[in-house]
Amino acid sequence: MNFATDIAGIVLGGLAAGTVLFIVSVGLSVTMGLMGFVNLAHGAFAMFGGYVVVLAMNRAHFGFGVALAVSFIATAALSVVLERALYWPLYRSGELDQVLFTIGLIFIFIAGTTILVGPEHQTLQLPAALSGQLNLGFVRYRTYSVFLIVIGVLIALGIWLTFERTRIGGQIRATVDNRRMAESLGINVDRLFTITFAFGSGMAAIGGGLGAEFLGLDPQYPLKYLVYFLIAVSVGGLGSVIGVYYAALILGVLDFVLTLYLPKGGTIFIYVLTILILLARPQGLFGRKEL
Amino acid sequence: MTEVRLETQGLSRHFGALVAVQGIDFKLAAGARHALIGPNGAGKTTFINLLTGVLPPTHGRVLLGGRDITSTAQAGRVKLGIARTFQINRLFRGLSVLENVCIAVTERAGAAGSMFYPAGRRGDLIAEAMELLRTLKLADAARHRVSELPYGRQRLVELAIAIALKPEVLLLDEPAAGVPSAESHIILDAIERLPEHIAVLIIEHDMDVVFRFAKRITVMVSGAVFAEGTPREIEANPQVREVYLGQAAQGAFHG
Amino acid sequence: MASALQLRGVSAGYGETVVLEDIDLALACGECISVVGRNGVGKTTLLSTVMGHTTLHSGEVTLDGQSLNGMPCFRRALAGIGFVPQEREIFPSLSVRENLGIAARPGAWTHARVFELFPRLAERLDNMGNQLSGGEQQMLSIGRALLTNPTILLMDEPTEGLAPVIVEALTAVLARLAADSALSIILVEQNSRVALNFSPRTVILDKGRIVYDGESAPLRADPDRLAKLIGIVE
Amino acid sequence: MRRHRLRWWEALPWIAGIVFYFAFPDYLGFGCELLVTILFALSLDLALGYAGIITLGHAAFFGAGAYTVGMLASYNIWTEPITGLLLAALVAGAIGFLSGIVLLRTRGLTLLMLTLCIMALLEQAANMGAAYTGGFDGLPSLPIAPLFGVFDFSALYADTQYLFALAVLFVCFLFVRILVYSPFGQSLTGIRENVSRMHAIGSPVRRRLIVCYTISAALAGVAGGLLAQTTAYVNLAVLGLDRAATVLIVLILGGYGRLYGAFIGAVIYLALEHFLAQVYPTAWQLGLGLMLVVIALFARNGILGLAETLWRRYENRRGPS
Amino acid sequence: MSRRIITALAAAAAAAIAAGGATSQAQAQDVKIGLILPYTGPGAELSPQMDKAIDLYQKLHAAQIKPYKYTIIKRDSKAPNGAAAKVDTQELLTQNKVDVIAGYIYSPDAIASAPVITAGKRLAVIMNAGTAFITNLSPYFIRTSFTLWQSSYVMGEEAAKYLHAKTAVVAYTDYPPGKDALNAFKYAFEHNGGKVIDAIPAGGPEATPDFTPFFQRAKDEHPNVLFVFVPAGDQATAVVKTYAALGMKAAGTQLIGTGDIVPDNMLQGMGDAAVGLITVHHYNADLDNPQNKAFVAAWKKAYGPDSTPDFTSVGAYDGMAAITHAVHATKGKIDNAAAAVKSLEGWKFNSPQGPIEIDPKTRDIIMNEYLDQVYKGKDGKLHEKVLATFHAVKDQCKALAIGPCAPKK
Repeated sequence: MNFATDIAGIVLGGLAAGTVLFIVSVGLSVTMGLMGFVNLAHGAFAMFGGYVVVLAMNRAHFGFGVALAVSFIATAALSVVLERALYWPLYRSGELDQVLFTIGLIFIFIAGTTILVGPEHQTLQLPAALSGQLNLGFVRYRTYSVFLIVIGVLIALGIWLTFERTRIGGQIRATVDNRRMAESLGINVDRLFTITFAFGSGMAAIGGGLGAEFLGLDPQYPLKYLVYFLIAVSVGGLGSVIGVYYAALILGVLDFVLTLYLPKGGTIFIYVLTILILLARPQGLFGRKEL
Repeated sequence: MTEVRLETQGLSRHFGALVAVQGIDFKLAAGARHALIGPNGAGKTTFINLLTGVLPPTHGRVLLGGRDITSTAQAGRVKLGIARTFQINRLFRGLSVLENVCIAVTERAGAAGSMFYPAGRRGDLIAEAMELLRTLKLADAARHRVSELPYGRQRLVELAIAIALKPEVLLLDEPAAGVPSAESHIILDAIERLPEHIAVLIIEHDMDVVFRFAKRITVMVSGAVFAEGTPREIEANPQVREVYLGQAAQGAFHG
Repeated sequence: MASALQLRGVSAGYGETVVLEDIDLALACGECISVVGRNGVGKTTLLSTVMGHTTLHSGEVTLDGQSLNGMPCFRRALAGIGFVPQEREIFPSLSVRENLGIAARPGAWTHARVFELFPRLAERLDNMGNQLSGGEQQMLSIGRALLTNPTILLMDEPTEGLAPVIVEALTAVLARLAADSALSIILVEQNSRVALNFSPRTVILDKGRIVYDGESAPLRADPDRLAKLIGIVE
Repeated sequence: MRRHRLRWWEALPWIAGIVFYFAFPDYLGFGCELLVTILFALSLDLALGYAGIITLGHAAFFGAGAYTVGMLASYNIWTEPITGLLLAALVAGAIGFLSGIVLLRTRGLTLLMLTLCIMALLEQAANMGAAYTGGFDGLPSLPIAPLFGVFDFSALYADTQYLFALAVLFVCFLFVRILVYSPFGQSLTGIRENVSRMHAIGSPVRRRLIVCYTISAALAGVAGGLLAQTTAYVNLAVLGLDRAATVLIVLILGGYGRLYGAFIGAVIYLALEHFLAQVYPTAWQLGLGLMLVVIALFARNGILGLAETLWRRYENRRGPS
Repeated sequence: MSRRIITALAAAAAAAIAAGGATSQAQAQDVKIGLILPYTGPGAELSPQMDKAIDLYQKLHAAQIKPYKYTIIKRDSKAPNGAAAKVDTQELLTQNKVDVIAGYIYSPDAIASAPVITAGKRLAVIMNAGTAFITNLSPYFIRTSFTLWQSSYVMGEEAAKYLHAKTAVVAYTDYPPGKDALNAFKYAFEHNGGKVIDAIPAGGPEATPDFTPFFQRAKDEHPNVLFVFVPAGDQATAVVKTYAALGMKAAGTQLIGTGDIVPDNMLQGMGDAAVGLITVHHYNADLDNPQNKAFVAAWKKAYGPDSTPDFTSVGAYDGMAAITHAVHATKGKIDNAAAAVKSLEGWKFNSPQGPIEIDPKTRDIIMNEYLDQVYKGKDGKLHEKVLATFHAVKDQCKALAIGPCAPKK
């Protein structure tokens, strides 16, 4: 083991962890940037998605890929129902009412999961092809990490292209820039938000499914990782896809490096980093708007 | 020659490449009634923000009574006697009219840091606030929540808060903006009754108001002083008319 | 001629403020009018009220006989109102291409037609919105509105802050737009020379009310009367 | 301006507090928890409700106070309860002051995240210093000296603790009440209602915010110290997000920026949680969650806000007739 | 055939006759048991395993319980901060007037409740909380679960003796049980000639960290063994998977740990990655003794073939056995805590985990520890086989009087 492979290992490990953080958080960033809605329950959709994946695989014996797709659709559908029925009336409320509402929603998700599935931890068995180690030529590394990084790049690229190259992506960015002007051009911002919300929740579901292997999955999920999602979003900058991607990867790699070389510090680094970044750039690394 | 209260020397403010205010030399005499007019985007509000210390200037100085206050913060300038109103109401909407004014009176009296007696016990401050409301004909609304008043009377509260600071220099940013014409006279009457020793600088679009009120007018265009003089001089100045009709070559001032 | 847009007894402002009082104004199909007045008299508010950005205190706004009251802004846009706002409001994180494209709707106005009108835009397609000069931003703002294929175009001080050469070029473009019989235009202008030359009909606002609604020609001929109406001189 | 005058119904909470003592001697442990939460929520209300400082890290100060009392008692340095609380206030206030200087430049989500991270840092520090703080296992069986040297803190029936906590809450409440109706309190309200106007009337806004944040932190420290004394126990959880989020929810539920929001919110939230959990220990969160969602959807500014709206509607209907 | 079962059968028969004869002299006497477990919050997934064991004990031993009748009052201890558990304990004692308290999954819950137990004078049976010094905090605590010192100490010895390891890296969850595990392992390992070259705190107990950086660090240090303690749950699965994924075995580092990294009810979810792991624990579901065979069979019959009891279940099951013993020994006066505790000092029981005893000096459990290895059975499922058994292991922290484990003066 030499220094170069060490570095490679660090980078790969950090990227893999950051990737899952990105996939879950990206929807939160965009919906918060678009509507300014403080959706603390975002992690609940990730959990819901994770459960769909695990149950689909363990009980209905779906393949991993199919389960992820099913989970995306199911979660997006659920989120649309909730958005139209419950979120919608709160758009004009203050952020504190939104906090109250979304915390309540988290409680309902936790209790609902406990009642319907049970409080136990769910395990996800990866397909054989994704287990074990992969020889990358310069280093051998765990296959699933490499898989996650590749998937993460594809998803980031996909979302980025959607954001940058499609009409709806342009409409989303335009609305984040200047909502009133976007509406003045005939863009239905409410519908745009519903679509974005559904997509963001679907992505969270995929993140929940992909991360279940090492983040675990139990009813406490939405609260356990809430802080990490918020950190990714605030460090990246609201409404910025690229921002969340870089923030998640930077946090993933730096956290990885620091825990590797200074494990006695525990999780202290991630908070120190966040504090320093936010004091230097209150709007986040890539944000334009004040948070 | 009256004494100069407020003066700027070569005052400029850039926002990136944009020059919002450029090299303004301006004098406001004690007890002045001075209007600042000019088309949209001329930099009038930016100028006010520079005077009050909301924005730091890129170049130049601000002097109050001969003293350089360029680096004095906003709160410090208020203490030295510069007060302002806003183009769009900035009131404590959830509080009563009296409370709105009391907050300002208390702050001015230096009592706002006191923690251990109820604000209601400072009868002197409340009486002062009530007196002010009476002169502005707001006494009957003293106990009403600001948000329940018609907009015209809210504008009066905006004015009352500024007067409560007992300023030497009062900067009024479109005091009658947004008020239905039927109500606008109450604002104008109030402005006319302002204590004489206060130097007043008013930004206003309504020329009736300007000509009725101002003894001196400064016209700003594209961030610079375009003309200055008595109302008669300004009215007679064909270039000013051109500016207002948009027919003067505005580009010249960008050059 | 049937009136495309009509305001009846409209009083409006922002929140509780009252900026416009008792406005009556009708615009026929294909007609162009200029609205002039000093700043602060409610010109922008007039356009905002048509667009649905303000609080309507009383009165009614109709488009092709259909009431717009209570209709959200984006539906008004879809119903055929195009908007060129005062500050241009280009989306800074979108490229020129995207600024034009995101809200484009099919119709007589195509990208090609817009580029023919503003060749400069075609050269700067890949620049970001915040990298444009003032004049280019204005072209983009107009092009963006045209591509939504409106029947009524609201333009708020398009010449403001532009160099004379650009104003001249823009004036030519405005003339071409005015000649398009399918398009009604309300042009808000502080530059009365541009305004009076733009349309045969001019509306003058003062203190939130219409003080003149009639032909432009007499005003062109009598600057003193114009100055009085606008309220610069007693 | 006469809002500061006492009204007859303001005696009700305290009467209820004393009645509770006699009526429910078996619930005094829960009662202590309730009183501590009310005090904690009250301290948050000062920062969030009055000065508009949105924080998700208020447990930092609660925990600082709890550990001050806990560590002094655990190492037998200082066990007197009243002065213990003053020391807790001092330490928490100092941390509030220092972090306030750094943090109160920012606003909104940034401020929220920064307060959260400061709290997490303290939690991690307490964990790393587990040799002194007891870490996750905490400092057990804290010896708290009898009150006035006479009244022992009984472990089984929390009667002394309850009355002590009630008295502390009463004193702190009086302090907060005086504060919010004072000129200083009024200027805080001014900052919340319109900060740019406060600048424009020459108010030293940042200094006021820091002072307010420090006082709020000190009160949170008292609440934390009180928890350590009434339960004779302190562990890492006093610094946790759980506690910070719960108190925020309690306050929003009750209604922030109102003196009694902390009371209403804490009573309803904790009572519901406590009794639902007895009836249905595995899924009581469902009921609690539903209540929060319903309140958020149908009330603006919590239960007190809802009550005010209904009251005004009733008055208006009654008015014309 | 175990004598115990015969006695049990005899007792059951006698009870049946007594009941059938309708001459029951002994009025069925109600024993109220207050059960405090985290039904919500991070510990929620552990509670059902214990609840099931408690129900199963009553079902299987209805005869022995007679003539007494158990009423179990459940309370949620919520987040593991001790606060809710303390109020629960207070209210169970003062409102519900329970005769005995049981449960406590998390140590803070037991620690915070200790003064209340002492003041309330009731027997309290700790069924899971593992911090060693807890039993010092109240004279009415007895523990039927385990401490980390028991398994980790043995693992430390055996890492040196059985596995002939010279160097070890320890990765532990950064909270008291983890630190106990570290200290116990290190003490035993280094007293047997090994050297702990690095001790890595790997995150907290609640959120599952990414173990890769910690294990990467361990891998780079090339120890003979990597000793890991994490709380049984999501983290255990992650540990095993990360170990396999980093290819540490091929690099010459054996993963060892307490049984927490291979909890019975999650073993199947770990897949082949777990095969070959070596752990020390006091229980696994494959233990080959008659009590366990009966216990597991009854469990699977009651809760389905996919459900498996684990060490938390056994702690609860043995706790119920202790209560039953005390109830009978005190002739139903179990609310006399001093007598109840006295009856349990030196109490011996043939548990599914093997013979156990309550240490009369410390009121803590004395139990067997097993050196286990995971293998893949013919049924395609994962099982554990016992490589070595260590009899009557005491809590070494108290035996060695280390730190807070030393009895209070």
